[in-house]
Amino acid sequence: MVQVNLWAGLRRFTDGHDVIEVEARNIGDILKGVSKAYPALKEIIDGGVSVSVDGRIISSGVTEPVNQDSEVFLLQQLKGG
Amino acid sequence: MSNIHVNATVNGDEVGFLCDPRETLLDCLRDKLSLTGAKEGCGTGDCGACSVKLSGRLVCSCLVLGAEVEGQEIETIEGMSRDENLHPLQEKFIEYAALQCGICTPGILVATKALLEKNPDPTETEVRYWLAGNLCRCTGYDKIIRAILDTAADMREAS
Amino acid sequence: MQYYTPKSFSEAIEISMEAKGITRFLAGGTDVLVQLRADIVTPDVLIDIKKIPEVGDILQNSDGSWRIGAAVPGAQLNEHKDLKAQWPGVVEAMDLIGSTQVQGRATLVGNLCNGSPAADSVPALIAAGASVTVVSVNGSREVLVEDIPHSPGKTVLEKGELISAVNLPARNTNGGDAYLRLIPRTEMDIAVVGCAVNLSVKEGIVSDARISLGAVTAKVTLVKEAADAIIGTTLDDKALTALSLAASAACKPINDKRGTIEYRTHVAGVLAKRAAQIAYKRARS
Amino acid sequence: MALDDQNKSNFKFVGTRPKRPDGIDKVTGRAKFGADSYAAGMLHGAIVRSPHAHARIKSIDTSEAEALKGVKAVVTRADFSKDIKFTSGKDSEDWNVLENVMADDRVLYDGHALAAIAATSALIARDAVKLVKVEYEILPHVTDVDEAMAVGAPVIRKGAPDKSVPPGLHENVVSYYESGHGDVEVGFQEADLIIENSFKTEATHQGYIEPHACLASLGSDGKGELWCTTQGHFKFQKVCAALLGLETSQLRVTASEIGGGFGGKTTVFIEPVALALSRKTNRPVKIVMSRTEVFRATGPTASTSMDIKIGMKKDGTITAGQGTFRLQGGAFPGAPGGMTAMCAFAPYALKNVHQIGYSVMSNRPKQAAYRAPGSPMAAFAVESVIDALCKKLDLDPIEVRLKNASRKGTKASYGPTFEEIGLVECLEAAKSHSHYKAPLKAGQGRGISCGFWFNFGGETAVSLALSEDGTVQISVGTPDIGGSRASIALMAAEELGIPYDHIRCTVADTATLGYNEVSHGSRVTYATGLATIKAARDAIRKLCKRAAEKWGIPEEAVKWEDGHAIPSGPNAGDFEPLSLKSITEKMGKTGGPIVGHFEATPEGAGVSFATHIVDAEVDPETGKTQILRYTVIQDAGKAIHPSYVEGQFQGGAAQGIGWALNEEYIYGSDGRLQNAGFLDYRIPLASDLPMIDTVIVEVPNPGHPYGVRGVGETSICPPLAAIANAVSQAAGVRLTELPMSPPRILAALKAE
Repeated sequence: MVQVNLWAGLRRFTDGHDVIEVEARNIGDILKGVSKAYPALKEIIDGGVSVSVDGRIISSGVTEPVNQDSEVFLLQQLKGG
Repeated sequence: MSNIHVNATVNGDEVGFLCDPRETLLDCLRDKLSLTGAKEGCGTGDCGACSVKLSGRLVCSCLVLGAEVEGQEIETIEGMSRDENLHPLQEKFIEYAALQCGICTPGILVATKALLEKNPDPTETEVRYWLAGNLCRCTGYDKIIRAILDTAADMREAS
Repeated sequence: MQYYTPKSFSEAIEISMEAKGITRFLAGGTDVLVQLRADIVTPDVLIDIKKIPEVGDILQNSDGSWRIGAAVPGAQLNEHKDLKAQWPGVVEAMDLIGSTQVQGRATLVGNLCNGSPAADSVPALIAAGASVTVVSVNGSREVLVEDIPHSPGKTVLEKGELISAVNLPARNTNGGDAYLRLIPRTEMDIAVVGCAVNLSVKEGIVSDARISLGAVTAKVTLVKEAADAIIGTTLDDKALTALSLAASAACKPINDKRGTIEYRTHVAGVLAKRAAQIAYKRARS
Repeated sequence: MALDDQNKSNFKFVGTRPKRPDGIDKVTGRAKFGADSYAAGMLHGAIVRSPHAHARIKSIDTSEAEALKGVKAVVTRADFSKDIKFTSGKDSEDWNVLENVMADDRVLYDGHALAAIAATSALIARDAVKLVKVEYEILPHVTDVDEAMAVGAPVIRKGAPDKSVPPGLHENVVSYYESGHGDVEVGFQEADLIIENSFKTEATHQGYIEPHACLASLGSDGKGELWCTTQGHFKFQKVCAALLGLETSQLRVTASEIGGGFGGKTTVFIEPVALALSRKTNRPVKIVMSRTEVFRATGPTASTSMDIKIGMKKDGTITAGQGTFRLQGGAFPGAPGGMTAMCAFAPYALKNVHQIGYSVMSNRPKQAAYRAPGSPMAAFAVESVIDALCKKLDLDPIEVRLKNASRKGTKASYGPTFEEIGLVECLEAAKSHSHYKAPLKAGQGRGISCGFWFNFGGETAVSLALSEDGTVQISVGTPDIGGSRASIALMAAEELGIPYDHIRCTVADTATLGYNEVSHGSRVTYATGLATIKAARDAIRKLCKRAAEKWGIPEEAVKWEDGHAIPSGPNAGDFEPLSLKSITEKMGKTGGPIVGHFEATPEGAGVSFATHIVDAEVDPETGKTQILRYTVIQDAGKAIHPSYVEGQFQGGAAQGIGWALNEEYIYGSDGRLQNAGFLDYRIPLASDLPMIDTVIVEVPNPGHPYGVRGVGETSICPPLAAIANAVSQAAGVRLTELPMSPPRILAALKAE
């Protein structure tokens, strides 16, 4: 199981949890897992999020592998100027 | 009023074109003589990207009507290099990375050539104030000023 | 838009008398063409005076006074050694307008006829006591520059009238003039405040002074109280303080995108002090 | 695609300063920018724009305009796709873009497009626009971010807020972000000194000297060509196709040279309009924006209103940092509230941090990215408060930043743990720099600030074709906005072992390569560079295969060194090395053309930190500021072409100087923009600035074979704060609103 850290603004949708556990081997699994666990988050995730895995920010790829002990954070989608 | 027929000399070549009285020299150079080196950055004389020399004077070609240049001499960026060798300023700008996007470069080169013809040994401040009307948004001017001062030194040595 | 290139002032006058709709004379064009492009003013008739003989000349008359043709660009003034030596304030004021490129076209007459209260050369011309030659079907007459502005964007000139030259008086040997302006950058801006000082000095005492402010009143005028504050003084601190208070008192500025009323009023005093000191130094050198 | 197998550190070509491939075209005026293209039978387009900040369109009467000789067609919203539906939040981006390109029933800001005309000349098109009669019903408007959030403010778009917005907020708040860790209240208890302050920054424009321009040709068969100045022609292809109801593949987009973008040319404005006019007239249509249109109706950055509270111990340790960031981004979702909040405290390792970001709508043009969108404003607020704390506690500003600096293993304020980062190295370099030790005169001040921006990969497709004469052509899909064609060719030279001059990098059109993400996010040298290295290695594998076949030995027994295939392992020394040219000369006979490819979404971008030092002087009598000295110190990971890295440092600093001192969008109470031109929108001049010194710090990014970090954007983050700190010290009063124009500084001095 992977520990997925959420930003505080999402606490409203997860009964106050900052961290949720998800069955996942890659980022795609994480996003599907989070949406399944808390359907209210689906729209925000579909609106675009980035995921940080062990300090590296994955802007959009879903095939990136994730280890069970990876540090995983959901982040607002990164764009640039 | 119908179009006005204008005869002039551009970079030493005789040219003739028809223009509406409201069309600027910049419009005529670009759209009638296909000399697109002069650029329109503002159309109001605030950015200098359209700089040309008109009868020896450095001007913004967007602040001159096509009709006004009857019988006059115009020098544009396209006339700055002779045959295949570039003007020393053109060489140095590439060498010093004194340009990035390059939209302001023709205007700055034409303006700087006019400066060095008038004052072959300008100080940094004199170069900066001479070019106050040539806006650049990419470089912060540093490498442009260094390239100009270095070229001026080379040209003084060579002359 | 119809474009004409008269070969004489009389021909120019004739065209402008018969012109229907919006009529503009064209010298440098650095205001006319900007307003044309921005759809502020699209002339129906545009009369280019640059083909008229002598409009491009700078002449010094035998009595030392100067006659500057209506189409003389700022760059040409700046290159004229004697004129610049005698009237540095007037030449500086013109040279500050816009860029090197604008200076290749912009003229004193154009700057005056555009009618902007923030014009740079007009305060300097007024402080210098300059006049202009106005030509019309009734011949020509001399008008002091301070009598030309009417209100923002308007002069007193009537249909069929135009200016053929600017006349600067002879510079007395113990005189000096200066022009300063406040702009947020170092170049290229419209004056938030402008101030011109022209004075004469006898044995360190200011014997005569004319002071004019830009961008702080509906039209550029002479500020008599400011001049009186320094006439008869050695421009000491007391006089300078009185000068800056008088200058600020004469201000009736507006709040706009370039400056506030308080700011313009305060800075007018600061510039008056600084310009007076420069003019004083020039008068004594 | 995890980290690359081996990271190089000793380089032959990378790190040198060769001439840029587009140099001669640009210095001779031959380079073709957006407005420099023409086509037979071409018409000229002009756009009808609203003079009102907010109004309902009751009627558009184009009869008089259409009667004008030379007018060929008029388009309105009806000429665009009807399949694009409005939904809440940013995932209705196509609808937002369409609504911004051409208004439907309401105009939402001064300059909003509502119709367009094609005519036989630019003059006739402009005259015709003035003959279009539009009947408006004026609606109430709001342009200030705080007013737009207040009770009773006019609603810009019902139903726009996305799911992130908590209940109870005004409907103009369309997105909400909150993050942080620890407990700031506990942290504030531990502090010896707490400083709280509020800050505001006005909207600014990227200020590129080249206005938007395009030439479009679209047939009724749905096949089209678009030539335009853009930071991302693949995205323009996708979006234009959607807005006009075309299949993406039927529209080919070619990127011209781009005269500056800085984030403002990452989205479409006039391109769909030109395509629509071309389809309606069956003739090519050229549209070139005027400078006034660029200011009124393209994508300035957001304006902000921010509150910061920081607690610090006497020894300089920051015990707690809290920030609230309110950003308005025009009449559409998209203001980077979240990004601003994420960047605010990123340079600092904090036990207790909490940040909130609001994205708000108002009656202003749709914001677009401007070089690290959100980060410069956050740095202005946070670094100003840190500076104030240092002054009060009499601590050295660099020492305090060093004490609290993020480093490898630091838990970032926005959540994840940092990998290798170079902030400490930048601060150390600043501390030891001669600028930091130089004496100051009276009336002068010195300001320090740190800055941070992300970096990311994004879709990238590159092809690297070898020629029979042994030279190499690289086709990339990322417009060159920072000198990337040179740095890409340098990386290829490093891999292939042939000189830079034998390699040409070209920005190819959308029909040549797979999809490429826009040139933004400082990603080009990172992502396209990495892709080029991979494509070169792909080509090298194919070259080695040809050599192996020629020598009759297994492929694995051939390695590539200094531009030659060399037999190795058991076969070492058996054959003379084969140069690239000797292999490609006969490639037609030995298996056909050799082309290296790379198509993927590289991940593993590394962030870039910076520290700036600024000296400024303030004239106490007029409030006017002069920048005396400027030094940029930034971590590039690995500088591929140092001159162009320096150019990014200097350019970002110069834009920051303009933003801090003079640049702002000025709206009247009528909601109209008052300074839509370079006269009163004052960008820095050559005569305003000193030389800008640069120091390139190189802490390699493990996520790139050569250690590259994207540098293009961070350079604009520190200046706002560094200049504010310098000016506040010089003037002796803390300035909290940008720009710090002379009237504002004088008012602050008088209020002292």
